[in-house]
Amino acid sequence: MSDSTTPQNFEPRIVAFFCNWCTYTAADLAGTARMKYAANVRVIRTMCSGRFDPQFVFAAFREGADAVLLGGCHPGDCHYMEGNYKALRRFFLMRRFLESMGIERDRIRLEWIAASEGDKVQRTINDMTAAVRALGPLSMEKRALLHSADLSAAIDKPESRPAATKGGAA
Amino acid sequence: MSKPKVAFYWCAACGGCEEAVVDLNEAILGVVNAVDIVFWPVALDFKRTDVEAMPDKSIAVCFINGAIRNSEQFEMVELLRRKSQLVVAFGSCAHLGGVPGLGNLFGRDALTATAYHDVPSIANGSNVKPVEESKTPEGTLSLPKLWNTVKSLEQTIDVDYYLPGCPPPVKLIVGAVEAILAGKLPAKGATLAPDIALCDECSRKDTKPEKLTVTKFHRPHEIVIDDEKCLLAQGLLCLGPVTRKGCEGACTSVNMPCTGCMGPTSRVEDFGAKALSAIASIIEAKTDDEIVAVLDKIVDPAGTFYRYSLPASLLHRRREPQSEGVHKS
Amino acid sequence: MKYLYYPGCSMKSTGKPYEESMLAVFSALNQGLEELVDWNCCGATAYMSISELKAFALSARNFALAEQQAVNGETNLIVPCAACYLGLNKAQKNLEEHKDIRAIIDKGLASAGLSYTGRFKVRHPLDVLVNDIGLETIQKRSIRPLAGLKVACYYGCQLVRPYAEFDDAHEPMVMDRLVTALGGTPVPWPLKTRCCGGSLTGTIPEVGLRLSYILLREAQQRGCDVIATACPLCQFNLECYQPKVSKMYKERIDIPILFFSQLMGLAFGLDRRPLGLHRLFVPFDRTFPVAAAEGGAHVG
Amino acid sequence: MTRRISIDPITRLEGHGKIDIFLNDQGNVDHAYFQVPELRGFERFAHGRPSEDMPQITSRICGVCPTAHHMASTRALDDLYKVEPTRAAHKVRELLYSIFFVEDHALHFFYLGGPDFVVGPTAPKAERNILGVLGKVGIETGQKVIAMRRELRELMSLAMGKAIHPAFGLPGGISRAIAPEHQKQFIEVADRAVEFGKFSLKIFDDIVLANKTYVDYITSDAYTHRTYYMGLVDQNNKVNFYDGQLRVVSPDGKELAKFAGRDYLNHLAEHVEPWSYMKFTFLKNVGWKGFNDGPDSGIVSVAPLARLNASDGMATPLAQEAYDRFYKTLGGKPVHHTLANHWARLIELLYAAERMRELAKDPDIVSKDVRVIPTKTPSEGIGVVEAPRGTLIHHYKTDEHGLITMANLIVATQNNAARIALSVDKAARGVISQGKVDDGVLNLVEMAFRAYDPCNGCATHTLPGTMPLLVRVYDTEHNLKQEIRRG
Amino acid sequence: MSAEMSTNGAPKVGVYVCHCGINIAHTVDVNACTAFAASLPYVTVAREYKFMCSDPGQEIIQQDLRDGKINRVVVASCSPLMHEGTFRKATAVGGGNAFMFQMANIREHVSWVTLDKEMATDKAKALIAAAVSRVVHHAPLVRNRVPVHPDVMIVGGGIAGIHAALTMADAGKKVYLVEREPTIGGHMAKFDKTFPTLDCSACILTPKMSAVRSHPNITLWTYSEVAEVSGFVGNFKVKVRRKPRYVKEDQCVGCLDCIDACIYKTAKVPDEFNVGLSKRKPIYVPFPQATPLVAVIDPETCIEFKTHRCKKSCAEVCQKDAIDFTQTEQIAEVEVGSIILATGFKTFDATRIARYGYGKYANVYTSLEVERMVNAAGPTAGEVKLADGSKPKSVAIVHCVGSRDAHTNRYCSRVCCMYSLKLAHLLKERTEAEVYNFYIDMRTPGKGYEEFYDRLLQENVHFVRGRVAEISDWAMEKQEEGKLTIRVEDTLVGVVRRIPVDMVVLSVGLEPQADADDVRRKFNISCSHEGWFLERHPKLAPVSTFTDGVFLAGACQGPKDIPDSVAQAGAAAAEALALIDRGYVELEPNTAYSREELCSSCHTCVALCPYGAITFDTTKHAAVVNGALCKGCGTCVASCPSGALQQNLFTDEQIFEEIKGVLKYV
Repeated sequence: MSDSTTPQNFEPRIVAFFCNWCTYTAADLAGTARMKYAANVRVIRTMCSGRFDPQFVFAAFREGADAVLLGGCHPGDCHYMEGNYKALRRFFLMRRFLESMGIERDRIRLEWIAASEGDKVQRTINDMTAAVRALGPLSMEKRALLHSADLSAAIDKPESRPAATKGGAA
Repeated sequence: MSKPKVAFYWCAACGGCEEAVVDLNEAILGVVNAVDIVFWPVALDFKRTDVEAMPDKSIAVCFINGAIRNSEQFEMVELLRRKSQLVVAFGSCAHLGGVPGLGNLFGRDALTATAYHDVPSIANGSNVKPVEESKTPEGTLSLPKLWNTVKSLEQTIDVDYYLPGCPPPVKLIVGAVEAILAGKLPAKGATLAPDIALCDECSRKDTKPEKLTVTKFHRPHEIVIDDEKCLLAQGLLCLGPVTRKGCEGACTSVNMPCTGCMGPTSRVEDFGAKALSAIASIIEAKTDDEIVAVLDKIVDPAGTFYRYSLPASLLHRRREPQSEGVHKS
Repeated sequence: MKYLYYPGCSMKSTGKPYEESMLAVFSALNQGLEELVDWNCCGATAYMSISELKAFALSARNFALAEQQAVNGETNLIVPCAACYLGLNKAQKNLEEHKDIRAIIDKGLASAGLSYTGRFKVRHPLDVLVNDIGLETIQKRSIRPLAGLKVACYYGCQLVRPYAEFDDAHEPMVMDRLVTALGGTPVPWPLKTRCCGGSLTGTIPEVGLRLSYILLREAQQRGCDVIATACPLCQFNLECYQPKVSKMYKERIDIPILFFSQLMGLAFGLDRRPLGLHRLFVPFDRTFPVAAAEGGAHVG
Repeated sequence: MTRRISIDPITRLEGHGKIDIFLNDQGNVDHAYFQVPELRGFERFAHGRPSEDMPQITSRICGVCPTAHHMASTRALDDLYKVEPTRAAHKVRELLYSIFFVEDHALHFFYLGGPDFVVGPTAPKAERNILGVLGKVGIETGQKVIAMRRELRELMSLAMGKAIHPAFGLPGGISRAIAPEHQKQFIEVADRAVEFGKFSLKIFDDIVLANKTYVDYITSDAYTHRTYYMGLVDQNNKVNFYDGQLRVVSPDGKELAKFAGRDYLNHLAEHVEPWSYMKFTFLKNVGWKGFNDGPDSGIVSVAPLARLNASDGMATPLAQEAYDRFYKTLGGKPVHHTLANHWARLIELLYAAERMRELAKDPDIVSKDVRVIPTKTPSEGIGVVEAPRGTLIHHYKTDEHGLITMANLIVATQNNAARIALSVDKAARGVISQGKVDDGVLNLVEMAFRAYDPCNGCATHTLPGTMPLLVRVYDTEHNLKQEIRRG
Repeated sequence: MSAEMSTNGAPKVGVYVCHCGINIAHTVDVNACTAFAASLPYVTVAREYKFMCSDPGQEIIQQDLRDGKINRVVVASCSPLMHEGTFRKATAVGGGNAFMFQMANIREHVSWVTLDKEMATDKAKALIAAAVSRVVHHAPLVRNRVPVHPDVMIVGGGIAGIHAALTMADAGKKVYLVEREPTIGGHMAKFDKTFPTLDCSACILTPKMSAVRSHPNITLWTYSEVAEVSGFVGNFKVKVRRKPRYVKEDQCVGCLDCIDACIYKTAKVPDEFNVGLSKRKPIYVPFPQATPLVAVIDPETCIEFKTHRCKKSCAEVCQKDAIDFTQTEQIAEVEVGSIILATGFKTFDATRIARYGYGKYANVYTSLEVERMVNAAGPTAGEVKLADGSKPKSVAIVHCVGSRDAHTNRYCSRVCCMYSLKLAHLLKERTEAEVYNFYIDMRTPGKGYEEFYDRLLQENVHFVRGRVAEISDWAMEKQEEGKLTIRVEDTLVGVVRRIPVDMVVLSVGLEPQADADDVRRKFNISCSHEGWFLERHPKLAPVSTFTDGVFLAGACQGPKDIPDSVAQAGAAAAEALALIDRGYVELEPNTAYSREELCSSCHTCVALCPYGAITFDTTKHAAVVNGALCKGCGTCVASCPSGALQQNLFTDEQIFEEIKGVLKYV
């Protein structure tokens, strides 16, 4: 059990929210260019980073994500003029809150990635995966939320999570 | 036909919910006549063994207030769940974890360390702490097991309805009781309060600017507060937009911003996250520095946005330092 | 800003006048330079070509010493010798970019009770003079402007590439701007960074001398009074072989080769000896009158 | 071989308190322990919160006396920001605080504590509640009580936002002024409140004082402890709830100390036992000498009786009369009979009503001038008020942004905890011998601490109110021999 | 009806996993994914197929829909940006609602970017699970149609803009052509000849220019710039800033008397059109064939504007009283349905490569300067002269200046090789000098290009393969004295050569316009790294952008020669025409909507909408969303504190489900 927390073979699960016009397109570009990067990030597409609701980030943690990556257009480039500024404002407040909840800064990132920056997608995802791998699992999902049967057992020790080691079973 | 059996119970709470029932005033007499109160520790004199003796599901409805933060509370609510057809989570603490839920920012050991060691008036050289089992010359004394994590009621037992508020407004209590008596209850899991945010019934509603934006937040003690104007528009961190109505703006009526005790509407998963999103969105700032400057005036995001709902929030509690073997594969 | 000063071997030998004049000039600008205690070879010279790692280790030790000595929060290490400047920069780059190298070096330093964080920045005096102290200050201090002096500014091959960030690698200008500030006239010439012959003058003279000749002749043809340089080896090559060059190409080559710092000293009105001018093989004895203007105020 | 009697309300409702009585082989009481089994940890989770939120956060310590915490906290904020509230703000706060006292004391006498006397200690359990009270004093009196309480709480909601968990306290004043058109209502209700105070005392006269058995209860040795007493007094040493200095008198009635709340740490300390979450306050300068009374033990008592003992009288005429009569009847100061608290409480109710009337008529209470904006950088603040159940101290330290870095809360019941433990132990010893245990035990033991109106909600941030009981008697083999419930 | 049928009953999800040949299959275990999909809740059909986007592939889906086996579709294949449209259509054709569909991107986001097969397969499964649990919560939707305004705006009056304008105008559409300079013509107008045919640039361009001028459907706004763009495809509102030329365009007949009359007897101001090789007066026309042929006054240099004491001889001499010193900047606002950007390029600034001595040595020229020099209508009337007036005996043409260079621009500017050959030819022709070309590679793809290269070889122009190291004026040998010496490694021979010449031509590369970034922001489109406007798809949509209704023509999209620019201009025009002739656009239904009865009137959302689509209705006491104005960013939805606002296709529920799905299983 403990070795699965060692950076070598712990495979973090990172949920990414990308805006359709810049960052998602950039991720497609990275694909078209066959840039290889860590397989740990799973992208959820919204039309604009302005749609990013902090609830989504917390839900991702709650469902078992070890980190969350937010990607939008560079300031001034938003396809919808200013959605990314809203995202930025929420991000700053959210990150302060998450810190007070004991969640490390590296587990939540906001990156501006333009449609042409496929390489930045690659770089960002590799960096973040490495950083989160070093941090180890977050284990925030439904922790201590189990119902009566497990409750007495679940009170103090965080529950386990589905194996997320390399090639973790479905 | 016999009157429906009703029980009241309390867990980690302040007693305000009980007071709120007393605040039914004259109406309480009507209620007492309409139902058969089989269990109400604060006012009436029946005991747990009586409850244990009852057949399962023999209690028509059980109102439980308070958060769940120790083993005995848990045993008791499980018992009541077994005996009751309906369980109503009564008040913020049972509904969302309530103010005691702020304990989830720390955890048991921190709480006891402060209470029995850190505070300046403690004369506790030998660093004594209350323990579950303690030997005395005469024998062993026991205390209930204090949980590390505070929980809302629905995180420990199945809950049928929720009556929000700290404490629930008398009107809502009466409404709920009437609904139960008349058998006019909504679908299971419903919150027995209007499903619209507080602004809807706020006296300051019409003073809101068409476009609501904030350039600078103020803390209530920092400014003279206008008696009529929308508090958010005055730069006060009022959570009315996020919070269910039903209190008729009790706090805002005395110029104090809503702190969200009624919890979110049914469309919102996580009160704090939504509050955070809405508030951050309406600030007027663009550069990182400007944004940080404005937001820094929100000095305590966790305590402000999750004043009553941390245990019921998506993240539930502060993450503890990850020790060895925390993660099992 | 306070600086630590790393001389390196040349400044104590062939480059003596460079050190003398530079220190004189800096103190004339009220800029104290604290010499690095117990410094060692920068690692250039043979090391670099035989075992880079050893070269880096030597540099690293100097950095580590600097970090130890920096009690007043100094983070700048002034390195006048172009070769040292290159060597130290190269070492730092490698220590930053190659974890494996860094690991070995760290281990080595540790065994000597030293450690390297990389917080020191290698700075060339030209960079410091122009970017930190500023040409304005220097111009003000120039009470004896080098009026009418035509200078070929020679940077040499090592100073501005590949690591220097303070000037263009192909068309450096700092020295030109400095000379202008001193009241002199930098002559446009395209050989600023062309090789002076380096150590070839010792090993394959005909090649080395030819390279020197090109520089010297071109400077002379363009009517330069003096070549200003920032490298001890260049200065040595260009100055000491002039007789040989003249003989070899049957063409009279006679042009003083000064360190830029010596020119500064002259402009500042400092005495010749402290500037090491008496050590020149090709003498330079022009003097410059005190400027009429407010310059006089500075005398004494 | 010890036998154990477990008086364990937890079998009936959790989180109040629990009593374990150990008997020796002769079946006599070895020791009785009064335990409080829960902690919510406000003192810790206050850390990081904005100080201006404390009046609302700490009021959640107790929903029965939220106004007390709200007020103590607000006073602590005044001190934290070194701002003096405006005259109007000061008066409005005290007005509301007096209203709260009338209401809370009434609640206790008629709903919680009263039944013991009004209905009678030996009455059947089913009647020993407010409904029983109604039966005894007549429904219209009952409705009068309810109506009075309703009117008072309406005023509280009007001025403080909510009666349960008020919102209006701010450093340097209150968040909103009372509208002039409401003053009339305050005055009318105040007049009725004074009448109500007299009426309550009369009920006490008729039902309790007129009944020798009850008076014997009150004066019986089982309920007598010679401890120190503490309470807030004004400059004339008259009882005050909202303001003034803390005065401590010794068991023989001499002033031991008189100090500003700000100096509480020089005089008070808290003792911790491994078997209770309750902390036990004691007088530093006398010292903790275990659960014993007498001049050598630092145990100090608060709440109505203590306040009367610690003062030289009441600041209003009618209450002063009652005060004099009280001591005349019970044989001079100080009175050490725990059950005298009920009487003292009603005297305080009358005082609060009279004070309410004074303030309600004061033109200042509708002044708009209710705020002073703090300008100083906060660092430390202490607020002290008298809660219905006794002295209440809030002590905060903050960073320069006014975020709490330390919160120390010393609450009424905790000040009484040691004496309650004493009462329990003594009551047990008084009524249990040779292992004979009967119903009487339960009433008597329970009455021992119900008299304090102990609010364990306050004390441990669990629950307030009454202390239902159950006694289990085990034989030496720990077989359940006998089980009796209060009733 | 299709809508009903697709919602009837419990969700039945069909999952179709695509091999994409081996593009997906070679890294993702498609069978495993299909089996996994079959095990997911609500999934009634799970199939795999080689090419789901092929007709047979789509037919599989449609058949399952027709058989009632499924009422929701998930396709796991490439990016939705690639084929979402395809499969939505397929779903609709099969009788479902197009929006009961969700795509899992297991190619761009998985198979193409992952090495480890196991992890790739896991990731693919996760994405499929996400799509399934999301699509279960989809609701049928309909697209809104909005009409397309038939007018078009073309920005940039170079050859690309001109061609596009004429094409559209001839098709009967009203065109606004906006040009920043006082005349249209762009770079092409500066050239003497065009490669490889060597036909005269002016001869082929000027007729098109005057055609523009006289075309009834074209409104030509020169000396004007786009100030602001709002609206969306089919319905743009464009504000154009019309700079004052101080000469009334409608009055001036182009007699140019005013210029002669100017009190400046000799021209003093560097002539922009001649890239500084000649001088002009404060009142001038850029060149004789300028269109419109209307003088313009440059207030920077005009005495009247400087001193207000000029005797204004220009105004006196004008019989039409066209001179008007009081003119001010005007803002014209027009509505158009589509926009074509043809803003062109700028040439590389040669001073950035100091060692080539441009700006230091008088006889080092840029190619554009030489274009003017060899131009009969140019500053030297076509004569090639050195700074001292003499004819060069030897000329070096240095290729790839500012191209294919890590220090400047990595890309190939595509036109330099050919124009260098052209200049080599012209220089040889005009001077009989020795001409040297210094090149890295000769790049002559294109009709007749390679042949032209051959021809030059015949004209014994010298070709040296190697990037020039430096150009300097110092002499190592006698013959170098007084000359510019090219130092270069001849990589064919493998020696370093020093070649003294009289004149150097730097073949500067092409770069995006200096203000390209501001411009693309105005039009809300993206840029590539280098700053060229980004096309929607490099192959399949080369003239479209990510902003519907905005098209690209010419070098603003990347270096192009004249034929390519013209071809692309035609293509852009065709796209715009297609849009106009369809007459309407279908909007994505992903708009926000307000459940008005749940709105608490908190006003949070109103200020957040950049399009003013949200207003507060005081009678309803609710925020209302104007579906026509809403662009579907969802910002208001994320901010609505009580969840009264939602967004079609991106409801909270759908996204929460997607989050659950993406993490629940793998």
